[in-house]
Amino acid sequence: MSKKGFFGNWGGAYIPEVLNQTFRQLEAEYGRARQDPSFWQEYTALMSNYSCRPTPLTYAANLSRHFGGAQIYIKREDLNHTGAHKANNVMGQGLLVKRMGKKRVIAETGAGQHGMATATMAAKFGFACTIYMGEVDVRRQRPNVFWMEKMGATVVPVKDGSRTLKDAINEAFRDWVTNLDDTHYVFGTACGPAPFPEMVSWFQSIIGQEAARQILEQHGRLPARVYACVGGGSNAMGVFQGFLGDDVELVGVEAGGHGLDSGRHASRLCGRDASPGVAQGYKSMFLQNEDGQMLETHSVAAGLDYVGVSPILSDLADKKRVRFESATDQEVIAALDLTMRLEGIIPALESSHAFVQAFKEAPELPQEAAIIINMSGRGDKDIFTIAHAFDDPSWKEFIIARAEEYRK
Amino acid sequence: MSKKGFFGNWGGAYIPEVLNQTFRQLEAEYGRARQDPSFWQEYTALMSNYSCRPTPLTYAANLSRHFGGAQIYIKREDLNHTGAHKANNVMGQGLLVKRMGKKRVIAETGAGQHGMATATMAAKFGFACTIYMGEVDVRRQRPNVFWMEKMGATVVPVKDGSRTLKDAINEAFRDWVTNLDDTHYVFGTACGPAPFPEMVSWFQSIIGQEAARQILEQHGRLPARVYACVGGGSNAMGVFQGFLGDDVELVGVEAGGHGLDSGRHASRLCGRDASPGVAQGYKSMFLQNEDGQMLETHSVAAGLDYVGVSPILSDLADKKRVRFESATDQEVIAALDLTMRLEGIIPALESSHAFVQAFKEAPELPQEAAIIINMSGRGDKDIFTIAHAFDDPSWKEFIIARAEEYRK
Amino acid sequence: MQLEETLKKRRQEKDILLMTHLVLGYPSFEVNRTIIRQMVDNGVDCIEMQIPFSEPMADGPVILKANQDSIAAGTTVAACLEFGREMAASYDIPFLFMTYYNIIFKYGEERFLDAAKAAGITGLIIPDLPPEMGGEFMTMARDRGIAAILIFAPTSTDERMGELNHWAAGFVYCAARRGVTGKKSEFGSEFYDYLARCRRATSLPLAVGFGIQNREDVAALIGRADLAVIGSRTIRLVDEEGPEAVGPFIASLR
Amino acid sequence: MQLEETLKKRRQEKDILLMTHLVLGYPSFEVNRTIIRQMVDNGVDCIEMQIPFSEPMADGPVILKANQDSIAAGTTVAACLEFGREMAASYDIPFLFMTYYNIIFKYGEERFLDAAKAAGITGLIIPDLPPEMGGEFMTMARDRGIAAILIFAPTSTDERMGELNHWAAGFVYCAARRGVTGKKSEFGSEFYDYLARCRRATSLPLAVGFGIQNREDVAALIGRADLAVIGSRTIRLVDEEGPEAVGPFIASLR
Ligand SMILES: Cc1ncc(COP(=O)(O)O)c(C=O)c1O
Ligand SMILES: Cc1ncc(COP(=O)(O)O)c(C=O)c1O
Repeated sequence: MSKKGFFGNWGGAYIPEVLNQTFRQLEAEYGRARQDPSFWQEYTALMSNYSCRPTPLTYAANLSRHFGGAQIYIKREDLNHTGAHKANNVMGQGLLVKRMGKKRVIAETGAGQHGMATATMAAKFGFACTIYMGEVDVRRQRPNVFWMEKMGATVVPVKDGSRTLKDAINEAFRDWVTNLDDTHYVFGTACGPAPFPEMVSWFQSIIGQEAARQILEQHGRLPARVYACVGGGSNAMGVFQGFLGDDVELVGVEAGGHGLDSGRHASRLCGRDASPGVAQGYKSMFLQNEDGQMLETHSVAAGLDYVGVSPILSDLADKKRVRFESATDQEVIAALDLTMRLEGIIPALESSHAFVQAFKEAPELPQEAAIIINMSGRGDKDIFTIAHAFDDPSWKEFIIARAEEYRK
Repeated sequence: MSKKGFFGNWGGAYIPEVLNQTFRQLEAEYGRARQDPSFWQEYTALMSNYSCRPTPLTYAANLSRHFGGAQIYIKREDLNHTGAHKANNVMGQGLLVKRMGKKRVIAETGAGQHGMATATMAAKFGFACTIYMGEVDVRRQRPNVFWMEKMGATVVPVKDGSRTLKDAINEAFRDWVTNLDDTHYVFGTACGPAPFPEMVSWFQSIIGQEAARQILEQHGRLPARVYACVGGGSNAMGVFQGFLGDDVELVGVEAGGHGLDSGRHASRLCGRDASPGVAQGYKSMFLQNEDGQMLETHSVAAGLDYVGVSPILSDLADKKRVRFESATDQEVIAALDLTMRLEGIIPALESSHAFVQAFKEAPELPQEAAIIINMSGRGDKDIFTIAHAFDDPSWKEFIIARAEEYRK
Repeated sequence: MQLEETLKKRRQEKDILLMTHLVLGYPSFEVNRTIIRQMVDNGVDCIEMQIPFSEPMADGPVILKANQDSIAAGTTVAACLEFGREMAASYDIPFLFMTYYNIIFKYGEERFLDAAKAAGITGLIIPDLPPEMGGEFMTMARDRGIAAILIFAPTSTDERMGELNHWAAGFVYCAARRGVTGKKSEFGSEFYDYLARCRRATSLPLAVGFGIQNREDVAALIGRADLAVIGSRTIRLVDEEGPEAVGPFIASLR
Repeated sequence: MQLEETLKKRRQEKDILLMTHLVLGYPSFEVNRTIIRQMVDNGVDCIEMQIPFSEPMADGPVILKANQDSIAAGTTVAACLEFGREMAASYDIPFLFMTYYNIIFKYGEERFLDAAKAAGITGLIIPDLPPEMGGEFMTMARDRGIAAILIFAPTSTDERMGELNHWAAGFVYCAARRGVTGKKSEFGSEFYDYLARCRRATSLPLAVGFGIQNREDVAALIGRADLAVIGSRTIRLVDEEGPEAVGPFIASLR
């Protein structure tokens, strides 16, 4: 990262003046934490005692056999407390908030996963907590709202714009500029104004550190390729950082939605619909129209359904260090289905995108080669979306019967 | 365990003659596995690579401060793959099934947790799988049914008797006596005919082994007390075994339902409603009437809603080695609420029973003392039950709105 | 006269004996009475009366439902004992109780045996009580002249049959196949081999149960077993055609 | 004449100047025209025209909604530029564009500046472009005689104000408080201290915005600032009472 928070052409901190001091404080605290080896120790100790780190790197014997090519390993971020890699970032920022002496945290959430993680962290650290969530997402993801509220957080449905993730981010910024003295905004992915992209990636690098050690222990050498889904880019950055300096091909998989030509997707780094832009505080590739107005995006996976992408990934794309692919909603459901049946593992819809691409490429690799799929989260949180996507008739009956009871 | 599978007055194997050889084979295989140190190694390796063992022993700083007495530690079985301690037992039995060369597994399930775990194991090991589940439970726990089916299992709704757990067990036995040559019945708790109570407890002892080591590392000495909820008794036996030989008080918490005097509970070892009996293949304390007919039981936690209890626990109760208490549905909801707000942790309704009793006793213990609560599983699987128990109005609206969509 | 003797004596007069089964209190004791009368009138040699239990793990759907309906209708163990007494006093064939062990355990083993004895019951079938668990109880039964009837299964090895024979009394119940009551069994050469093994393992009469439905099934057992057991078939018959259908059905079997 | 000069000149004639704000294309360009005429007729000294952006992160609910409705109604950047040209040609007061950086970035920085220049626009307010990010752009603007207006916030230290002043042109926009547009600000001694700090930090005219609602608010600024900025208040007025209410409202402010 350059002094101004750029990675190649991308990044920066396009923030309202009122936040200037807040960002200086954050940068300073983050800088001190990075210099201080005891901080990372405290962080990993917390993650091992409260979450379940190191998470396993599971050898997927059945999938490997099924595809008959590379040996498939799955990095199990689903086994984190709250069920996804989001916990890593959130707990790290929680420690920083404690250091800064702030008493309140806010966050945006799309799928609800980052909101859940933040509400959890706030309960654990004793912070007040407000979560901004697009009204559409509140309606789609009611279970997560329920848990956030039970954890003591206030969930604010955002009724502006497309009423999804990007609007929740805008609204969280509006809160922040109002309450900056006691409040920290826990950004949920490797986007946003500097130092967030780098800082979030740093906390997530725990994934790659572990995975690099684990693959050597288990497979005896580095993997040929590493796959991760890319929403904002935090889980991808997390795992990729374990292999950036090595001869390992890194593959980011974006949401192909109904297909790259359909206009209904969320692919920023592959496909032709995105262009350079500046929004939500950073410069990167955005799905926007000619005038610079952001477009509506689509993905079966709420966590990938976002207009922007990490500036660090935009840079790695420029440098051809990471290859970007996309997976359609349909392919995602098929890969999820196969993984459940063959391995007894339920990847989140987001994570399933990485599985799709890995499955496409595994057969063409030799059996001595290993590949790692970063399973960013578990899918059982997505019962409402997944059962819906599978169009399961008994699920529908179940919901209708429940509703009957509640109507009485 | 005596030669005939008794623990004091309790246990045995009251099985139809047709199963005699099957049990001999199982006992022999189990005996060999216990003798063979490489078996336990294979088991722990599997649990660490596929699940997330060792699971952490989380220090609950906020709860400890809140109650102002003993230091509270939580053993995090919720972080297992599939979200509960059930995975331990199931994976262990899976290894035995492989050794026996059988190709199909069956299981009963109440809450769905053991069924989920078994379906998962079957997918992983490539076994055919049938899960028996009371029709009432199928209706209550549709999400689990959905996942089991997606994992490739056949879920059979049992329409006999009270259409809950005990009936599912009977039905699984009926399948077993029919298909014993290629089928293993993966019993879900430390009950049933010998060697199940001992064998299931053995697999679950991984919990106590870890916890004993962890509390010494973290607290410097043994805990004063260990709390576990008691359905069939497997998670309790699992954690207790780490401390049986030590000066540690062990507390099992049963389902108090609407209260011990209400007739609507599932307390076998405390309360006055249970008496010695023989059912489902073993002798223990059962909730039954004068004639020996089993009674309907009640608990907000489906996994504790069962007529019998582990014969090993009946024996430990006789010997006063384990103290038994009960927690009412109402107390359970309050403890769950507090734990979510203060620690950002969501115990399963079953596990919350253990929290209730620990919370009652923590204040009376000195601050130097530690207590361990075994958190047998996570509660987010119970969204339908918990949101219902909290009588959450937005949850009801959400379900009604979803149903509207499906009705179209 | 003890059960074994009685059966052997009757067997001298017939190729094959018939044992029937019913669930007490299902659909009612009143109907039980009618059915038993018809059974006896049509030449049944021995009747197995099931005291219902809430968890009949070895029974298939038909008998399972009968157990549950009977309990739901209020059938008690005391009423079953009394009904048994009435039947044994009314008819000159052996009456047995079939039930699960918890019913006896909860009633009290000795107390139950004494009550059964007093009622004139000559044998007990307890499918979930293998001799390893019930040895003492079986001895107590023998002491009172009540036969604790044991079961051979197709999965029983010769050695196991030997062990079982050591405890067996009255007759040996040979389950025709794996599985629970109520499904048809296939009688092939494997089955006949199994019956031959049973025969070699014991000098007691052999009863064959599980899925016997008609005259051919019964005929196939002649020379290979001593009793053919008609189980859920009669319950289904009563459910479908009423108690009066039992007599003609029994008559048709031999 | 450059913006700073124009304002200083006008200021010599009045205690305090008025700057107003509107969102282009909301509710329509037609209504924008009516509103601007009334503003000018009632003595407004400078008008800030917001080119709508889909993600107006520094704006409160009223302006946010106006942005979204305008875009939804089809407002384009080209149309905004053309409308700006028309206004600047029609009235003899300075017109500014206010927008977010992406609108300019996407249009092309130089191309945008040239177009603005050609349209007669004299200043730009870009709330998400601090000088660290926009230094080069600010220089390009200055080269074309367009003022890139910077913002002071209550959280800005004296040192920071110094840094900002280095880049500032036209006037300095002093945000009256933390938070987004559209809420009432409290004018207490802390606020006056802040304005005094602002005054010391720059020789440019000072505009004060965020929540100015009425004659008292405006009066309170006399002697402390040079421009009072009326933001979302007029939008709300138009929404509630129609465009004709704007004239009398403006007239009432001074
Ligand atoms: C399970 C899971 N994976 C991936 C993502 C995408 O985020 P990122 O690209 O920052 O990893 C999300 C976002 O909510 C998520 O919940
Ligand atoms: C989370 C959880 N805890 C506890 C239990 C009770 O079982 P046991 O007493 O065997 O641990 C269950 C059973 O389903 C369960 O799901």
